[in-house]
Amino acid sequence: MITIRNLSKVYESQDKKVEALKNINLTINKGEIFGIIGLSGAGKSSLLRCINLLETPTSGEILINGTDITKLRGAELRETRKKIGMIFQHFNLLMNSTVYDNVAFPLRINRVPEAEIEKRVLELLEIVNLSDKKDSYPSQLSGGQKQRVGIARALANNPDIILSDEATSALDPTTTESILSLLKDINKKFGITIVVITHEMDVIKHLCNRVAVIEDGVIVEEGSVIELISNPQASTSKRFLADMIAKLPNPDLIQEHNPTEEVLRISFFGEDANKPFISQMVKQFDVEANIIVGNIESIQDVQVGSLLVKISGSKENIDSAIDFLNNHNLRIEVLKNGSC
Amino acid sequence: MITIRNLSKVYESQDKKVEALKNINLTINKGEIFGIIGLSGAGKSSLLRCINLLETPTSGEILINGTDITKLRGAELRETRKKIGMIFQHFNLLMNSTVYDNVAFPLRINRVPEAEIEKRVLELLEIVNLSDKKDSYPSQLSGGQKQRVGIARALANNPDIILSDEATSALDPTTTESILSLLKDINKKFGITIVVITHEMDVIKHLCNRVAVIEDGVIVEEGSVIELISNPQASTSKRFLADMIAKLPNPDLIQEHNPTEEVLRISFFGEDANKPFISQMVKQFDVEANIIVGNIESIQDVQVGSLLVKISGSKENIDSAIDFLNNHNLRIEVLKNGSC
Amino acid sequence: MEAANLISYLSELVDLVLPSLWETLYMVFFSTLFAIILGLPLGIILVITDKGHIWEKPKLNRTLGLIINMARSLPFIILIIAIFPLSRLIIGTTIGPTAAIVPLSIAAAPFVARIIESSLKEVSWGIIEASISVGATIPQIIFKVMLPEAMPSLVLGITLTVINILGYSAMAGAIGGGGLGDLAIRYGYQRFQTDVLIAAIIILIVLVQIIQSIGNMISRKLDKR
Amino acid sequence: MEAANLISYLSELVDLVLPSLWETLYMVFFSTLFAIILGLPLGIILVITDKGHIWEKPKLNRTLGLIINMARSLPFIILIIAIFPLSRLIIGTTIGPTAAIVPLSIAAAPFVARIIESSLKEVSWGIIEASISVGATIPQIIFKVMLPEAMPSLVLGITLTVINILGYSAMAGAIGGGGLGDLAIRYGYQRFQTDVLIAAIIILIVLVQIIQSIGNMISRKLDKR
Amino acid sequence: SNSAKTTAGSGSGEKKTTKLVVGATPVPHAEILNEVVKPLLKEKGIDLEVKEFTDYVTPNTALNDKQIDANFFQHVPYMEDFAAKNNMKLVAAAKVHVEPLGAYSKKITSKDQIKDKAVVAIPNDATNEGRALLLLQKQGFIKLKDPNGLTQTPKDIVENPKNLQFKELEAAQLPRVLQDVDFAIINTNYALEAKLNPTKDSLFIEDKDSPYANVLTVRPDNEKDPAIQELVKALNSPEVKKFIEDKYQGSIVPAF
Ligand SMILES: Nc1ncnc2c1ncn2[C@@H]1O[C@H](COP(=O)(O)OP(=O)(O)OP(=O)(O)O)[C@@H](O)[C@H]1O
Ligand SMILES: Nc1ncnc2c1ncn2[C@@H]1O[C@H](COP(=O)(O)OP(=O)(O)OP(=O)(O)O)[C@@H](O)[C@H]1O
Ligand SMILES: [Mg+2]
Ligand SMILES: [Mg+2]
Repeated sequence: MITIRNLSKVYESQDKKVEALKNINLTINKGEIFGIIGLSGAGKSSLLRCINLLETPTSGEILINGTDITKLRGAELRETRKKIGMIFQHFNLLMNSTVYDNVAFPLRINRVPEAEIEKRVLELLEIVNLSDKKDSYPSQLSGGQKQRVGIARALANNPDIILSDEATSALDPTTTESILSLLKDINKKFGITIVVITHEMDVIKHLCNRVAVIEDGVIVEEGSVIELISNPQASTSKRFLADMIAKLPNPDLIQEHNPTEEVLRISFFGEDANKPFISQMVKQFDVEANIIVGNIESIQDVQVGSLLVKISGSKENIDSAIDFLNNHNLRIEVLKNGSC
Repeated sequence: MITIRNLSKVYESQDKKVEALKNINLTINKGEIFGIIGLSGAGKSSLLRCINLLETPTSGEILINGTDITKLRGAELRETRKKIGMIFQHFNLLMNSTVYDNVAFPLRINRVPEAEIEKRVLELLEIVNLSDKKDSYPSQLSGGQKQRVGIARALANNPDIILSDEATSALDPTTTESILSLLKDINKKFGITIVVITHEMDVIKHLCNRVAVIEDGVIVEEGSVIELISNPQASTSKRFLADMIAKLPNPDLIQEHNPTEEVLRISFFGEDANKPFISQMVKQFDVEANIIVGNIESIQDVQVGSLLVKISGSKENIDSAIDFLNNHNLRIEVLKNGSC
Repeated sequence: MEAANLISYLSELVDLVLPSLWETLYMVFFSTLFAIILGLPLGIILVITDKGHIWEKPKLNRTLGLIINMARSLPFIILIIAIFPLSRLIIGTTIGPTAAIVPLSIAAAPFVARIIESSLKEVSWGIIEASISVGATIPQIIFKVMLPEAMPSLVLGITLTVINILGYSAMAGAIGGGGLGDLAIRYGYQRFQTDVLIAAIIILIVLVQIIQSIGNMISRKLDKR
Repeated sequence: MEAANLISYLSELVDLVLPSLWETLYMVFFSTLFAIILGLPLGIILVITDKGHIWEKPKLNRTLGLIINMARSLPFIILIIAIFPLSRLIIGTTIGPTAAIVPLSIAAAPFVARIIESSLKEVSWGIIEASISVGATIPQIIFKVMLPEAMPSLVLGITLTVINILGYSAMAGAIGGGGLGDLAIRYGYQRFQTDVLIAAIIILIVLVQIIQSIGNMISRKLDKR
Repeated sequence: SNSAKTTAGSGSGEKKTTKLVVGATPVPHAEILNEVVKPLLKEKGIDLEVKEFTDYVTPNTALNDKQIDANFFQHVPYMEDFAAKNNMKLVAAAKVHVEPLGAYSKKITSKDQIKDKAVVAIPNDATNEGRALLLLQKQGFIKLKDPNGLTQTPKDIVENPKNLQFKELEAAQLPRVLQDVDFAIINTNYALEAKLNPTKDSLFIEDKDSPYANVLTVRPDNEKDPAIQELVKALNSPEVKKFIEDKYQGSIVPAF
């Protein structure tokens, strides 16, 4: 378990101070996959780097399994760090070592016997799909390949905690998916805790249990992924979720003063989505419903969605239909010309 | 216009050769936003770097507005390069210069008067939202902030062509969106050609006119974004689009030997999507339809989507409904237990 | 020792040491200046003409390397003689501190070239690529990219050079250059006057310490990485 | 000159030059070795005890810097005398090539320390952070990360040192160290035997050229960036 | 460029001063010039500037190039040898003193105690090395290829019955390494500086009629210059004689 208490981080340069983290309080449970999202420059990397003390906090405590690591020194701190794998935003590979040696590095530091190292490294390279590059040097790799070396290195020591700073943002969807399922797998199998920084909602949706939203050094929202998605509070969260909210592609679709047509945004969450409300509505009220755009997803077994639907029919029927939807506990917005 | 003819690139190191690009032929029209997608290590960066000759092609020609730049030397080559802005995957900023000076750099190279430089740089920093960091050094920036400096630098010279190597992959959705709309804007206003490498389908969908898919150094598919999305051929393309195809979240939803329920995947593209086929089906055949998951998007004003719909009703009605959908020129798959 | 005696003794010592200090400062300053003027372009050319760099010229690179190595092969005293004609041409004389600047500069220049070479080699290639991509000319890449980026390390290298020249300047005594090193040798080594020796050496230590501290400070100030 | 005369002339020249060559190689090899043994740890400690580095120790850093500067302040000939007791202790004598290795090593060690310091400073901090994050100890960071990453530049620095020591070894003649530089000075410079001078210098040039080429080659081989 | 320069004073009534630049090695040459000769010449309206050299080549080249007017550091054999090899015309204007080369030891007290295979340190510069060997020859320890050659080295020894082993060191080092060798041949000036007494401590020493008297060296073109003549006169004056005898206690002998 990682508990962060009153953590602040101020970067001081000659002339000015940057308050990157302001009084952060956060608990990340054991075995949890915890997401951190926020705009560029919000303080995500700073927060993550404080967790293994790469960045010394200006004030505050960081408890890992109850021990305040900001108080640890020397061997104790090193032993703690060995159990925390870190994937860096900028890879930080040994430029004069091969891919193999880069992945073997934490194991060698840990004095693992060479035979065992070989087995583990080859296995990890297999997982990140770089077996054929094992004797290449980082300068001979593509961006994504470098990132994968960094991922393999972070996993090498079988850590209890993995800190991942945009591990997959340089990767294509396929590779991303395989890395994510790998992370999910080891999370399930070994109960390791994973903290990920990401810009990709997909990563949050498919990987994380809980999320913290950081805005300008402050945690503005924290909770389960479903909570966040169903009811985003902070403006950052809303912006991140903007993608998930159906938007009108073309304003012409709303014809003004046409009483026989209406464009609705129907948002739903959880159980509601499992009911065939559209087909029921169509049948009960003799209206036609056309889904213009929309998105219904199953996030961690909960259906979440937002549809933009054009309903046509008589004025009364449309009104009744909207009433019907409203009674189903769906969030309904009637879009007017100009809004979207 | 950029025309690439029979381009090959082989990296040779002491012991082995890597054929990164194999006989690439490609035409990128003036004013077009052209996407390059492919798995990590496929050769995207290599291709992009050949376009401004940062990488010397092993063989082949690269014609920019009819001139084969592989034949250019000295001043001619430099003048051509000045009109090509490049955003690097790894930023490549001057570490000992401030943000301001980094963005001013191409202008100073171009001997633009200092007063003009100031105006332009401040304007660019405004655009990438870094005005407050103008006197910071790259080491004091977050990953995304560095990337934005790189973007501003690439735009500084008002280039005719912009080459972007994953410019937005380190950026959060909001910043990404503002950068993308900036690129789109300048593309529209000044008719500049933009070549983007990306892993994000969103970027492709919202920004690009045409896309090339590169697989292991070979262009396996090339065409308009709509074409690609509606009918992906190569396995890479399919994998990239996997996100857009509705997948069954939970296999339990298909109950075996239940003749009164059927789960369909309905894929549609273009006009079809504008018709209220579901409500028509529901009414005509007395079935209930429940959208389990799905996604309907408007990509460059064309509706594209894939829905997973559970239809319930009598066996005959279901069959008729499926027939009805088939006749509407929709792609229908009936999902059996085990498939998804 | 009586107070009056002590004072006269000290003033004698100062009379001996002070002019030497000036000679040293004079020789070291100008020698460093000229060594950099000569060595900087050589170092730059060594780097940019290397394989895969921005102005690949294998032959020029090898020839220059050879010339630099030749200059570095000569024992300093031989070098002094070898360039007598040059000193005479430039300074009009072959003796005295001014004349000593000629061999000192020429002895230090190839060293400077190598030091600068190794600093410039550390400049990240990605940054050079970025400047190539904006159409920078070779001089622009050198002066606006490579030198500024390598500056912290160049400053340390030049500090190293200054102190090396200070060391070499002790040998300038051979041609009447004078200076603290020569004073130490003449009085301490040849005349066994330990007091002068110690005075000279303390001043040398202070000098070196000051030079190194300034170098470190500037380098740290410039380093924004 | 007649053939027989020429041969006897050449054999005489070889008789003169060959032992000097051996003396030079002997002195340079061992001096470099000991200079590195002494200077490498100093250079490493200078870097890691610096502000913000992995073993921040401002006082140690300053003290070490001072000591290094003091050693670099002494003119070589004074240094030779200053460490006579040490030479006597270690080698049992203060004269001859073996004895010359002591002052040569000690003169070169602080130079090596500075060269190594500036190479190690160029190691990317991100890479050091990565090794901190896997729990590497300070020695592990030094030996498994900093040194291997800086190796190409370290090799160039050591090449520079070897050639510098070669230059200094010419002064080892003062205490009977012999060597090519001394030969050039005594025969070429003092006795006006131009042939010996030229022979010695040609061999020196070839030597320097070989050393530099080997250094460049190794450095390039090791550089995978 | 500057042979004895005559500078007219600004006032018409003032005496003319002439400047002389003389190159010299520190001990005793520069001392003699500075402490005795300079005041003497001042009375004659001659301003003497002493340029110290620690090297034996540059004072001659500087003289030949007319950068200095005279030098005072060498003996006649060296001067002649140097002039011949470098195609120069140098003239010995005045013999001043002899600095006898002597043998010293920390291990033995007389030359009879010199054992077989004894290690002897000798100066490594051409003049002093040759001179040391000639001294050893005169004492009967060795025989040289050329009995009168001035710049020979141990390689030119044809007979070495005691199998002396030679260590060639810089002249100034010799007193310092005495404890590391059996004996050393040391120049008087260095012996003096190291507090060795040539008359008492030496095993053997050159005699006074050594050809190695130190001379004031000038060029043929300024040999007759009145200022130079004054300098010669001053160097051979009784004041200098007394100075040498008082200050150097017999270890340096006046040669006039
Ligand atoms: N300098 C080099 N030497 C040897 N091989 C190289 C070099 N640069 C790239 N490669 C190889 O060429 C192939 C293509 O690399 P490239 O960088 O073009 O990939 P990419 O498509 O940009 O991948 P990514 O999305 O991961 O950045 C890769 O297999 C890579 O390992
Ligand atoms: N070494 C530093 N010195 C000064 N300011 C810094 C330093 N490192 C980071 N900052 C500043 O602290 C703030 C937070 O940076 P951080 O790297 O944590 O952001 P981030 O959320 O990771 O952003 P990104 O998504 O762009 O990587 C930024 O405003 C950044 O400019
Ligand atoms: Mg970050
Ligand atoms: Mg790439």
